[in-house]
Amino acid sequence: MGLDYENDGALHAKLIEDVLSQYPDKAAKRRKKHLSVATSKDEAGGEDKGLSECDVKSNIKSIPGVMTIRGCAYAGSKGVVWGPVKDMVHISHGPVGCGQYSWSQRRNYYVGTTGIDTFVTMQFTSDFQEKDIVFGGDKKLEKIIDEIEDLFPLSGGISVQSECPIGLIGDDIEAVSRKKAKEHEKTIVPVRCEGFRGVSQSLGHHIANDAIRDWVFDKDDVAFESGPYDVNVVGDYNIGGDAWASRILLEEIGLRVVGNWSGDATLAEIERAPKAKLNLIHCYRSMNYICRHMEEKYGIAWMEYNFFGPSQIEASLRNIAKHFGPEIEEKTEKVIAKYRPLVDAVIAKYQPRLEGRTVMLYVGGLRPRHVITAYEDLAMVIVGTGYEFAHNDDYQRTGHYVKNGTLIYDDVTGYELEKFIEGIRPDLVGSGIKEKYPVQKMGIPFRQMHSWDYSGPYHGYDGFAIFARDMDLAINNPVWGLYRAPWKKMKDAPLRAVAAE
Amino acid sequence: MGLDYENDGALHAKLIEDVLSQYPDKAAKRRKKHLSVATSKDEAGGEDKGLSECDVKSNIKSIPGVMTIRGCAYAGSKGVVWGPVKDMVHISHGPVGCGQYSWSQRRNYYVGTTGIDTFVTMQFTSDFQEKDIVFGGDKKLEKIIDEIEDLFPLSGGISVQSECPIGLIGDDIEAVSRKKAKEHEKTIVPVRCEGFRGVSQSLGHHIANDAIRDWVFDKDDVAFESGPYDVNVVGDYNIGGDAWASRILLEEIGLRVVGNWSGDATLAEIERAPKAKLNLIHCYRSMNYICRHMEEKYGIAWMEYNFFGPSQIEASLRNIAKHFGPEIEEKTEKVIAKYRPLVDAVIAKYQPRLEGRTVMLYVGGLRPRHVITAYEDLAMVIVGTGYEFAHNDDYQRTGHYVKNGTLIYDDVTGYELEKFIEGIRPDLVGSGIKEKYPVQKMGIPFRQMHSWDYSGPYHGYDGFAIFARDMDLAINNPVWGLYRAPWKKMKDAPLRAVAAE
Amino acid sequence: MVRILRKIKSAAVNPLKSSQPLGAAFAFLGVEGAMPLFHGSQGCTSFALVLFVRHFKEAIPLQTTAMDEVATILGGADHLEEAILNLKTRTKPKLIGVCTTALVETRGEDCASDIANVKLKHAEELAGTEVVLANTPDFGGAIEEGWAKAVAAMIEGITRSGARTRQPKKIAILPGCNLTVADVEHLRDMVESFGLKPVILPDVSGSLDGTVPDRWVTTTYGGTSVEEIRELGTAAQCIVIGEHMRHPAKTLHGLTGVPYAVFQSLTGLKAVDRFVSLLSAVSGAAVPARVRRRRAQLEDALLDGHFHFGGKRIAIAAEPDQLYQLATFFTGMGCEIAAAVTTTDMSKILQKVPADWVQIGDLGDLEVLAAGADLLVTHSHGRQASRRLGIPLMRVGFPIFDRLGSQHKLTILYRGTRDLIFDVANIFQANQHAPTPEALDPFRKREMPDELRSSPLTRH
Amino acid sequence: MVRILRKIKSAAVNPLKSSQPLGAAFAFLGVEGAMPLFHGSQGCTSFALVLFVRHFKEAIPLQTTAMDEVATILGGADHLEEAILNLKTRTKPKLIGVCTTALVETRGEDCASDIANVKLKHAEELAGTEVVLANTPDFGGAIEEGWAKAVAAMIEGITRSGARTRQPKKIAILPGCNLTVADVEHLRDMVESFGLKPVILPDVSGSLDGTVPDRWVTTTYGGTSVEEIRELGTAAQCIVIGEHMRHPAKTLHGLTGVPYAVFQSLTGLKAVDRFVSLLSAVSGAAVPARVRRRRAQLEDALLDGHFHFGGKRIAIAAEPDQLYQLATFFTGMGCEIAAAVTTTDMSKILQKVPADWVQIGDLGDLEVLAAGADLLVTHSHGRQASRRLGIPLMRVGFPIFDRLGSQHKLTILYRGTRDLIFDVANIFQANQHAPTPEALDPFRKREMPDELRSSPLTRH
Repeated sequence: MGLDYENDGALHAKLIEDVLSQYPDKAAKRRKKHLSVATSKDEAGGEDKGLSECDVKSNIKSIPGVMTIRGCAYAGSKGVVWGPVKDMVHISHGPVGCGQYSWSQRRNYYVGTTGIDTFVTMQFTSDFQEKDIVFGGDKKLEKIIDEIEDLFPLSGGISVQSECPIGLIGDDIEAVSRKKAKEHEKTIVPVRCEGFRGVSQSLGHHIANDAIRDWVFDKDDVAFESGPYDVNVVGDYNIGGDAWASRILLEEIGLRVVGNWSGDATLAEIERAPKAKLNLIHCYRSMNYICRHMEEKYGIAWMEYNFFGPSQIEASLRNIAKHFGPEIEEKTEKVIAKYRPLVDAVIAKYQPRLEGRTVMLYVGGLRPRHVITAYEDLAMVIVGTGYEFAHNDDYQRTGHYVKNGTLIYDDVTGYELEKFIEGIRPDLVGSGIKEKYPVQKMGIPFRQMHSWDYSGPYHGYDGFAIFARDMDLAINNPVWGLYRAPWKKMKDAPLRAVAAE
Repeated sequence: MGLDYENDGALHAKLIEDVLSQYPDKAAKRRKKHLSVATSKDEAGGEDKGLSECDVKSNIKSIPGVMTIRGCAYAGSKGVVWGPVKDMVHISHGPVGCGQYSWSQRRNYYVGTTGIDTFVTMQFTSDFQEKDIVFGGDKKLEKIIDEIEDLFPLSGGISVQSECPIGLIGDDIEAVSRKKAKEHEKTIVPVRCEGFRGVSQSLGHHIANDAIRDWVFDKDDVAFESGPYDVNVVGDYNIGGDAWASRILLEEIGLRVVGNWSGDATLAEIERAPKAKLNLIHCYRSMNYICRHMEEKYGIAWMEYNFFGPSQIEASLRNIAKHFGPEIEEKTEKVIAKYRPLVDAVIAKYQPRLEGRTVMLYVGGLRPRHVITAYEDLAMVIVGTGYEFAHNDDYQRTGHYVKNGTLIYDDVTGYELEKFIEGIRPDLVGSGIKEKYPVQKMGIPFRQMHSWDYSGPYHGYDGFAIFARDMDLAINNPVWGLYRAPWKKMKDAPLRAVAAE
Repeated sequence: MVRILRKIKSAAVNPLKSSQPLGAAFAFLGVEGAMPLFHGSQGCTSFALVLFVRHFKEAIPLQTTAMDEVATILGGADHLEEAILNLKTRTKPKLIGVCTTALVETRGEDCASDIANVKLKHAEELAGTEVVLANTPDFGGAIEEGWAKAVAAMIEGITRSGARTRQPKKIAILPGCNLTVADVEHLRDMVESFGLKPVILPDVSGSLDGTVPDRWVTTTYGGTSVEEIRELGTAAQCIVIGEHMRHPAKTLHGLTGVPYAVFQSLTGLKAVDRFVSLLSAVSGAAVPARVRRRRAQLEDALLDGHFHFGGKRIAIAAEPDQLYQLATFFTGMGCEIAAAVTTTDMSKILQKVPADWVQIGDLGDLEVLAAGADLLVTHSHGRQASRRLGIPLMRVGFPIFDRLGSQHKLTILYRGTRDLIFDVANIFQANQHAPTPEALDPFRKREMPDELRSSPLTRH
Repeated sequence: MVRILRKIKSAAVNPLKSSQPLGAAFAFLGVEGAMPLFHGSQGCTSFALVLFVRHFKEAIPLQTTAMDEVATILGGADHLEEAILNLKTRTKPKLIGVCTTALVETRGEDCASDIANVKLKHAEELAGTEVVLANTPDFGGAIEEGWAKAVAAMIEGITRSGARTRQPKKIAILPGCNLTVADVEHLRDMVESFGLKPVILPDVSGSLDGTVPDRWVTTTYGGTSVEEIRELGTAAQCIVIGEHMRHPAKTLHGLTGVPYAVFQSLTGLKAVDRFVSLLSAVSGAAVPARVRRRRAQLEDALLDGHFHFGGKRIAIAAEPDQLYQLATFFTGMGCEIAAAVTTTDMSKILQKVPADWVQIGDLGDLEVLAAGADLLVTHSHGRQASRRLGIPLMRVGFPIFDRLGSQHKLTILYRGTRDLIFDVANIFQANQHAPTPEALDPFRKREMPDELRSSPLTRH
């Protein structure tokens, strides 16, 4: 599968120009570096060759008064990396706001008894009051840890996720964590992910990775019998069951998934990770740090993969299998063959309804590139894509995915995104909840590509069937037929006098 | 317990006079016979002495254009007697109206898997069309019986409940029933309860009783090992679980309830009834016919009892026990003693909230008399009562219950009832759904005394606690404090200018 | 092309349908000072009354000729006469609406002449009271037919015939029986906002709307007045809502020449746009800001809601026009009609239902056909099928006795469509189930839908 | 006398509370052409924005000063200045509402002077744009406090002070944050029906009401205009809804002398009667027929509904004024408040809550205290407690992200009270359980309530 098409690079360049012309000079200069049009044609199978002009400037701090959709370090640590570790209690340490705001924003599915041995969808905060700010919160943190031990004795451990004030008031959460870990004989992980650190959630990922390295690895003797086909899946947060759909495939080709970071994960899975044979990394952006560390320290190789859509699934499975040799490779071919009729059926059903429909993406993590081929497997066309908080290596990786002329935007503002959408008027926008309602009000179908809009999984073969159905439901819903762009509507509407039947 | 009070007979006589003065002479003369004031003081424990003027004229046909709340023979048979027999399919035979109207109007609770072996809350009709009227419905009935056998093989039998047209078009449902009963080896009971027969649902009861006699008894060899303490509870329809609450008590005093007619009953319970030692009759009106028949034919004694409120429960239990001798009598005293603390607790809690509150009743069956003492056990006062479809023997039985001066009304019209309520303005009216909303709109608390208003049971000790709570909830709900009689409201309302706080 | 499937069984198991006289009585209840009178045994009246009361939670005027055994043999004319006279004397109604039942229709009584005789014999006594007759045997039609017959009977019996001077702002509206009290209120408000003067027949919003009257009344209070019915012929335009009201509109047209427009549904953006356009054209007035605003709110609801509807499978059992109204609403939001069951095959609207087939049948049929659906849509008696199938139930139609406020739900025009979207989307949201790892095997999952297709009622 | 119980734990487990800046931003969103600006790291803004969007399902304008590590060390004044100027240039708002967050408040920044400096320095540039400040550290108060502070800040910063000529028909209304969009719309309609001219501050009905604007706008569209805020002092009367709005009303009174009346709740027949009386007195107009009719409909709903409420045990967790509003509603219908949990002990209204005690706490506390109740009443995060306890949940307050149309639910005045009655009665009806023979043993039954009082969270 795959698709050959080229986007209208000239139009896209013009759109960038238009957008920039509205800014004051200084801001225009700054924003210009974040916007680009892909110019070199993608060569299928090319390994290292990125798009020359795809390296937009990225990971640069946001501009005050120009709201983007980025989060903060706390979001990266608590919201992304640590939050899904299901048998730990994660304390949002500081005032109540951060924890309440972010509660249940991500659909990290899990198996377990919530409130007994599992805590993902619960929310814990130290709810700082003025006195805690003035006199410091360490004593309170100690009490809270004791309370949690008392209320939730079956929790596997605790993490302390620092909010902004912690970094300012001189609290020593590391000392508290060490003391209480000893007292309760439990893992307690202090994380210095105050929101003012870094330029987006991205630094929070890094800090969270480092906390795993410093406060989890090599702490206890891990009783774990490792085998030759043990792999860790790293950076799959099990949104809508993604990790489960992926695990099925990996096990079918003969591997043993001994850890899934961090969707549906236990602390034990993280502790034993260094005993695995290979790290399979899904979300490169949020978890590459710990993989690099494990490679350095324990000699564990790591490999990226992509389980969105059959083309990438097949390529990734084969790539993974190659690492383990002929026996696994053989099984892999059988698995691929087994699912082909399913894939054919899905494509036969949905391609006629989706072919040639254009898509703009704006998401975080790896999705701005990874999902592209899944759309193309359905003969859809990606006209633009961009990341919320990518680094340059993300954009280099993107080059392999995008076609010539594709519009690329980094850390885009609401204004820019709206102008691009208005200029291109794609058939579908895939982005986040913040963009959902403005885009829909423009009369353009939308899917949330962080949370799968309460659907999912989208990984694996099963996920592809769901993905295809969801895109069809979004694009072909009859309400779009009722709808005209509101700024055009007022002229001829309302309601010409049509004779009643 | 019990209560000594006298009602304002003069006021009540005046109300009757006022009401009658509004009628044309002929109608006034007819209606006069249905309205009365009890004049002789009730003597506690008096066995046979009814109230001399309590024998209002009753069981007389209704007047066209003067709607009462009476039903018809079909209502008495299908709605009351046969409908609750849970393992039978009861076909409302004729057009769709009757069955659909009456569907789930009574809350006959049961245990069983609806649609598999139990059918009480389902509704079956032959849904006559014009052609069935013209050409007769016997063929259709045969097909329907076959379909039911096919769809519901675990049904224990079928009854055919005739609607009005059946009696006019000359169908021979008896022949169909005989034929199909033989064919399917199942009990099939034709019931000639066309709505035009009789003056109320009462004749339907009689017809339904006769159908049991003619189409169920003595049909098969009943394999049943009878014992010395076997009793049938007859005429308890298990509204809100009443029969269950009664059975607990009877079993506690050492009896075995081998049949409960017809709440939660199976066909087998009816078939084996002639093997019991005693028939305990709750709803005298609807089931006395079959008890008299069993007395005549099988020599089974029958006895009325009353399980509403502790005074009557105790008296009834002792009366029943006397029939079985010292052993049962001893147990009975233990049971009464066991429950006394519960009774005391209920009365201690609710009497202060209910004492002296006045009640008017208008119900069917036995309740216009039987529930009186339950109210009096809570120190409440019955100022008026009446029956929908009573016969003279009902009113004679009522004499033992009511106090001097109590207003008595038979088959009352909406107009009369409203005038009485307006004149007396009781603290509570207990009647049916048809009366509920007009009475409430008068600003008077109301409870449904047919269906227990989705509550219950009211029988037995447990039922007394629920009864007391329900009356308290109805009378003491704060909304009555907000409410003034609407015809008075408009004068001083709306809404004097009251300064806001 | 939708196929209309005949009844599967001779029996009705858990019938969907209520019978005709009830529909006729319901329509008479929408007239001020009216008293519906069932001509039959008193049981029918008592039962129907209870059902009305349970549905509306109001005092309902309904009377009976109380046919007894003797009358059944000798004929009911005397009972009818006595009932009419007693009613006149005691409650002084402005309208007595006679609805026949199976009993007198089976006897083949000529109630029309009976009534004509009564009127003749007691002309003076009955002055100020109209008596009209709807022939509504229980063994034909259902609520829609009864409702429409009663309206046609009132127009035939009361409306002054002949060409009249048209009042340009006066609009006659004949709503179907599937409109709630809130719908009728809202409809009037909408029409008035164009400066038009609607006369709605029947108007249940006045009579069954949950108010507390300021005095004890034994007939209906509120509703269309007899005088308004008499003067219907001066309307500039008649608007009909629901296919079943075409016949009364034709009757009016035949008598008085008032032109009519039929709206088969007023639910959904397009249908309402058409209606609003007509009002704008008839009145010559621009669409008021308030209406435009509601339209914008509906647009937003369509956007917010469509997401929850897409791909959902809906099983509906309702009278024909309500079936059409709801089925088009659901398919307009991206749903599929998994099952459509209705009461009778007499309505032309069935041909337009956006489904592969429409089954004439009962709730037993619905229960079989709905297996695997995401939502059941029918009246309160669908609650057991809902429980057995594990599929949520949206209550519509008649009767709804186990919820409060069903008459205050809006289902038409921009706002009613919006409310429907919210209601349904919230049912879906309340019944969402997260996947489990076990449910994810793609092959197993795809075999499931068929397995689901069995229920306690499917064994034929 | 109600006892106010202090927090049980140091931790908050499933917090009930949202923090102050969100409340302030919410209030600013009720002003036309406004842009709320969080002064802090961009994460707060992003998170709060997402939560707003999930609740309202609308595009929400919200901006950030994007404090980074350097600004955290050196101070945020430059970021604040840059943000204000960028906003002014790009979106030309009529109002920038600065809400401080924990970050700048912990640093002890003097944002008031910072803003004064910016205004001074860029007076010309900023002409036509008001900038007001609400000091709303996350570590104090909750939504109510933030909302009230923002309103007070707008009055202090914008309203022209000094005694003014009163316009006799003009009424200033300061609604609490517990009113929905539908409530505000309905409130305006009610006040206007007396011939009065309401100015509602904030007015979220214009800005968060689910319409589709006719052009792309980056600030709020709709809402109170800045000009209206400036001229608040000419109102004849100020009406306050909710105890937390007393402070802004006092502020207005202090600046301009406008008298105020506080309605702690507008839910329930008596409270609405008082409100209607006041409107009648102020306007000199009789109560319109439409309002009387709604009152009658409410009376009827009270009758139909009370039966379902009597004796039910209700567990509520909400902000103080909403807790009072709902608790009085429920006890007025015959319920008992089994548990009352609220966010802070700062409100005087807590003394009036009709319960034995009010617990300051979280949803973890609610889950413990609600065991055995018939209904949970709190925001969407109560859904898990509801499932674990097997007690149905009625969603109120903020956030409600898993249902559509929550802003279109009416909760005040005659109609809103009626709707609440229907909603709750229907929840009860949907959750009725028939007794089983086993459940009937009177003694066993009476021992059960205590056994029920255990939950996963009670082990302390």
